[in-house]
Amino acid sequence: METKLPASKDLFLIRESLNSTDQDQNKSEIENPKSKITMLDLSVNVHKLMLKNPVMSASGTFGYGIEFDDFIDVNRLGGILTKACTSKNRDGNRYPRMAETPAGMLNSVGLQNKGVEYFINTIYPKIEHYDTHIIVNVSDSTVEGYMEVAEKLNSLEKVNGIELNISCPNVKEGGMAFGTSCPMAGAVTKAVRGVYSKTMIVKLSPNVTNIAEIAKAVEDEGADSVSVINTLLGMAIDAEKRRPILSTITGGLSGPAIKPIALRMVWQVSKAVKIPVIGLGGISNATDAIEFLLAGATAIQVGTANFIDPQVCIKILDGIEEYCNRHGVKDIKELIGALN
Amino acid sequence: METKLPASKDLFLIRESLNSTDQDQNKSEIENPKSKITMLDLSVNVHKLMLKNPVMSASGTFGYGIEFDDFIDVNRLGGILTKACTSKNRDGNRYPRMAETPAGMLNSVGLQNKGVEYFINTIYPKIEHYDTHIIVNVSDSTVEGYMEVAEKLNSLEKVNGIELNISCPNVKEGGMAFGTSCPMAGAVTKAVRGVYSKTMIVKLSPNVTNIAEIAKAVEDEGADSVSVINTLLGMAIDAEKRRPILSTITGGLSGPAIKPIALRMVWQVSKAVKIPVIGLGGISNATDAIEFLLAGATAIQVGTANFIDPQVCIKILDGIEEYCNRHGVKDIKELIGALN
Amino acid sequence: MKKFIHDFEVTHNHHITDNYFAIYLKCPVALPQILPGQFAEVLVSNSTTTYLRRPFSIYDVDYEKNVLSLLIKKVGDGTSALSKLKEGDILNLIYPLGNSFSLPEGKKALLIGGGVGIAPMLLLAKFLHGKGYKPDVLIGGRTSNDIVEPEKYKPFGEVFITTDDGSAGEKGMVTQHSLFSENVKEYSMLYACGPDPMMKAVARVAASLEIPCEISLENTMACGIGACLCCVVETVDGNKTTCIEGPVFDTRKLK
Amino acid sequence: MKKFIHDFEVTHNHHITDNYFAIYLKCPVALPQILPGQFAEVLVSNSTTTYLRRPFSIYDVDYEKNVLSLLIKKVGDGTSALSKLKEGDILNLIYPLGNSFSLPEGKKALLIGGGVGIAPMLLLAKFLHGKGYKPDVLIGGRTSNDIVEPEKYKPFGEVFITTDDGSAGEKGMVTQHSLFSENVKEYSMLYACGPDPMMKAVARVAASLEIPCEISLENTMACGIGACLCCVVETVDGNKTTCIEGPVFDTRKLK
Ligand SMILES: Cc1cc2nc3c(=O)[nH]c(=O)nc-3n(C[C@H](O)[C@H](O)[C@H](O)COP(=O)(O)OP(=O)(O)OC[C@H]3O[C@@H](n4cnc5c(N)ncnc54)[C@H](O)[C@@H]3O)c2cc1C
Ligand SMILES: Cc1cc2nc3c(=O)[nH]c(=O)nc-3n(C[C@H](O)[C@H](O)[C@H](O)COP(=O)(O)OP(=O)(O)OC[C@H]3O[C@@H](n4cnc5c(N)ncnc54)[C@H](O)[C@@H]3O)c2cc1C
Ligand SMILES: Cc1cc2nc3c(=O)[nH]c(=O)nc-3n(C[C@H](O)[C@H](O)[C@H](O)COP(=O)(O)O)c2cc1C
Ligand SMILES: Cc1cc2nc3c(=O)[nH]c(=O)nc-3n(C[C@H](O)[C@H](O)[C@H](O)COP(=O)(O)O)c2cc1C
Ligand code: FES
Ligand code: FES
Repeated sequence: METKLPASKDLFLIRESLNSTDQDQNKSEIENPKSKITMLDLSVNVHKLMLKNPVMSASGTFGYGIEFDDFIDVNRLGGILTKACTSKNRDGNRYPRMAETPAGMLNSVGLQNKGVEYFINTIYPKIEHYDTHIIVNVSDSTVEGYMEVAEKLNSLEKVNGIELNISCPNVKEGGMAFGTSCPMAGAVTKAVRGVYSKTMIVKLSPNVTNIAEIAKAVEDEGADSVSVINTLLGMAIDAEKRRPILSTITGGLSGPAIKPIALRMVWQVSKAVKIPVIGLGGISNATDAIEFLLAGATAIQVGTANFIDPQVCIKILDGIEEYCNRHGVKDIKELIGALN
Repeated sequence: METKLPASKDLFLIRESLNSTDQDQNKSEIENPKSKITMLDLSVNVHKLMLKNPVMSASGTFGYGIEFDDFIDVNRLGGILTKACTSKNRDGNRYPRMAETPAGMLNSVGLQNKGVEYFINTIYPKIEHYDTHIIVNVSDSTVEGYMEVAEKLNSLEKVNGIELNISCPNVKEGGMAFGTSCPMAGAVTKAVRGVYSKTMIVKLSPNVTNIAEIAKAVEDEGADSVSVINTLLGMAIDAEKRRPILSTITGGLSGPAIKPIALRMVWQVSKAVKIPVIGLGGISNATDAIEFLLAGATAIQVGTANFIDPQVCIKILDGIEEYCNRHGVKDIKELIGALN
Repeated sequence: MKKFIHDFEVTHNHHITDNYFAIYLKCPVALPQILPGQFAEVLVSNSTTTYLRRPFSIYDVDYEKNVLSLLIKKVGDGTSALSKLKEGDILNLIYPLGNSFSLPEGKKALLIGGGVGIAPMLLLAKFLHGKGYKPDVLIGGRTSNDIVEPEKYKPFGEVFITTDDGSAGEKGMVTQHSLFSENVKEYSMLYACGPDPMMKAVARVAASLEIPCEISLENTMACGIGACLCCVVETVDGNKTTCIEGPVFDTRKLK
Repeated sequence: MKKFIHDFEVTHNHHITDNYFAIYLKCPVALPQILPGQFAEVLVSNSTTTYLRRPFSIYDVDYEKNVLSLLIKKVGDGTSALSKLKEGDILNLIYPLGNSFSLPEGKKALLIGGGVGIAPMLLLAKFLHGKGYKPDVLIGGRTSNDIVEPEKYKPFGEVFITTDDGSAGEKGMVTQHSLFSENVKEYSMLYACGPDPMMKAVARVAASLEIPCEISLENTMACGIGACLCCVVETVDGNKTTCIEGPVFDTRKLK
């Protein structure tokens, strides 16, 4: 009989099935999680924005926050990304604008909003009381349009950052086109940088061969941070009616379905740039959020999951605290990019 | 009281909720579906390959067909795409090679196979009895490797087509790189065309900014057809262990999650090229298959769904027949690209 | 109106016919007031293929028992999964959502429901009756199998029925019912919910008779709370969200 | 061996402890022969977050009643959803999958299960006992709560227990049980299934004592039928699929 096996070496690749049990045990070790929370630093910095925690709501999925007041204390969030703001009023695309897909959805809202003036005069007064960062998602079809919006927002006291949406797949002109080529992404970033002095985040499109290159292009032109990712271009067909479901034929895919792609892109981008990366795409629970931090994100945004559970942002925040306590993490920043 | 509404015009955009009922009614109208089936032509042509029906199994998800003999009559399929065949033996990547994701999975098998000689001498004799098209998925890391495999397969009597996999995200050299640039995709297509005289399908990568351009590049260099799509590059992380789940960190995303993206790409490619497009990505039932045909695919492949239900290919085939009968379609070719 | 999110307990899942069922749900706290026409967004947690919540009109409310019910037609995976729920199962609802039907000017009103579109009419009939109005209820369906629980409306008003095939009530579409040839002018409001062609037909009749008409739309929804802007309908005053500014709309305002 | 795909009916879902349950499944046709160590790929259709099938060892088989059972530990969404199945529910299985344990050379064999890793040992004990062998069964767990249904093995052999905290049986890991200091050399085979560190420890002991050892691996699987090549394990003879060429492997062959 042979006995060649050295006792010290890993003998074989087998399931490490004790993990879940380890986890259970750790859980029971935390007698009083609340007492530990006070020792936990959840704050993160996205350029000059000091977020009280890394959990923000994603643009277009959280209204202006007000829509969620019945369900959660919006002030607990690290930040709110408002729905898109453009230079002029936009009606958006025609109905139907939505199609459900496996573990996700397609939308083609098309930047419906009443324009930057309306935002400043009518919406801003209703939300400036929030004790959280309000970051306005800036979209348009022309470089001049982006500049106009950014310039006008620059003076709003409670808006200390904008997110340049160069990745919207749902508008005919501009939108995603800006986000799919390095020169164009660089050009719009540079132009807006010229008129906007506070924190400028650029939201990248995943519909590209090499997202790290685009990230570097916008970093070079003055972006303070990048959001990764916007929606993936998709399509849905009604087989019975033999026609596309969306009025625009194609739309943007979001939700858990895209999480593996988003996670990969956050990982690639965070290795390629020095500015902080904000991760999003399918985040639905605290474990997802932790995965994005580990992949290299400094903060995260929750989008489509808000539709399934309007309290999900708070649950994610609580879950992150619980994870940190369970893992002995004292400062959330320890987790950023901390893959073994 | 105002009465401005013209009686003839569509008054408003509302749910057309009668559809499902219409459908039920149609169903009951078919007294004897079997009798109608004889009148239905399900055959499609992919270049010189005449497929008895458009349902094929996707490479890497169906073994060599043999694995499914216990569950279905493999001969009923339009074709079988074998697992990848390379010039030399490949062990593939280390375990773990798989991670479940929302409505999908990541794999990083990495082209494990015993090489083209082994395929010809050992596997081919076991599968040549099949009364369906055997299409060999050809992969490698160098243009010479692709050429070697294709050349050797050219003389196999029962293999009347190959699928050039220029889109595998799971090998360090070659693989996906060939599929993400027009010059490289064109070059490998041209080289293999030089040594392979039967039907040559090129399988495209979805990890690109403009898949239609790549499709045109390979069409120009002699591809007889394109398969759209291979897997999307994704990543999974184990938050508890703080490490990537796959040994290769990233892997290929497949399953229902990617269906909307695949459908969009099939639609874009089929408008851009003249050669037949084979659609795949998340197809799990007959409705999905019909959607791909409507988007412009001449035939379809079923991949990951085989893992959930090893009988799914046959169910899809039966479901397509049922759909055609219900919709009065006499020839499946009527449905190709037939979006209203 | 304040919106709530609660885990309801299924007290009864009443299978009315093969395709229709009414699900009775007990609220863990005192139910807030629910207006006729309002709906709930339901989380379907027992279907592998249903991701988004599903909107359903609130069919009936029993404030004493703290129970509300939904009347549902099986049309796809989500509704099929809901049909399988049993007593004691938990269902998460966001509610009450949307606006509501408005009061008619005169005493008499006609409530028209096509198929499962009848769902919001029960609460409306009850409500109008309670306020001293005289609601008539006209239920249309393809066959007698689509005339669901017509007896429920009897305590609140007179019930009329049409079916496409004449298997129950008068034969034909709702707008072909004899009510429309006779005393239809007595109604000071038409309320309708049902398939698109039916609502269009009712709106057309209302317009030609100059009777105000409110319909309840069933646009596809992602959030139900005004956050996604997916459910919009074009009106003379621009795009409106069906979930917040609807689902009830005055047909004269719709484009 | 021919593989089957069948819709089984749940006859009983036995909740043994908070974390462990045994689910009894009636086959619609006569059960094919099932060998100890084989497993089934189970379709979880009542969880929104479970996409792939889940592999479970076949715990027990009753050919007369045409019922097989699975012993399952709740570790995630799939197993939690399975724990909720009730009598009459349907569960789709692909089975019987994989190879099986081989027969020992001598009469005595030691069957070691850690936690839910005990699952394949019941059929093995029954099988060996039926063929005239003398199986001893050693069950290890973290606490007494992880020693699941030890009485089941009694009819087929002697049962020994260890727990990490000493709450049942001897305190310590399975390889620290007094069996290993005493008559372990009498065993002509060690069989083990359980957590990675446990199987490694058993394999090490087996190697040092020159006793053959077979373990059942639980590599993650996508297909279970040899089609995807995701479940490979490195052996001295190259990569092997755990689902076809395993799950049972001779530890001397593993790298
Ligand atoms: C405000 C509102 C109130 C509603 N009230 C009720 C009610 O009281 N009772 C009831 O049974 N149903 C009601 N509905 C419709 C109900 O929401 C859908 O039938 C349900 O979401 C279908 O889910 P499913 O998963 O079973 O079907 P799916 O698989 O999602 O769809 C099945 C088929 O129905 C079509 N479909 C589903 N929902 C819609 C929609 N909203 N618009 C257009 N087509 C659709 C799909 O295109 C598909 O053809 C209401 C909808 C709204 C918006
Ligand atoms: C051949 C074989 C036989 C098995 N027999 C049994 C059995 O008899 N009884 C039993 O309870 N379990 C058995 N298992 C393990 C069982 O398949 C998993 O526990 C189950 O798939 C978990 O599903 P889930 O959705 O609940 O957990 P998930 O949500 O998928 O996972 C929960 C946690 O467990 C981990 N995990 C789950 N499955 C595996 C795995 N296979 N390898 C490594 N980590 C994993 C995940 O990484 C995660 O941390 C067997 C596995 C195999 C391969
Ligand atoms: C209905 C809807 C509307 C959206 N509108 C915007 C928008 O106006 N601007 C923007 O930058 N992103 C918009 N997005 C994209 C999201 O902010 C987010 O990038 C994307 O949905 C991926 O994240 P998720 O999977 O968590 O939803 C929208 C997404 C959805 C679903
Ligand atoms: C486990 C696995 C192995 C695969 N191996 C190959 C391969 O060898 N060659 C190839 O061209 N595609 C391979 N693919 C990709 C599939 O053929 C298919 O393009 C992809 O999975 C999308 O289709 P699906 O969503 O229907 O699975 C593999 C996919 C999976 C899941
Ligand atoms: S459904 Fe989201 S705004 Fe109405
Ligand atoms: S699980 Fe697919 S080959 Fe083993």
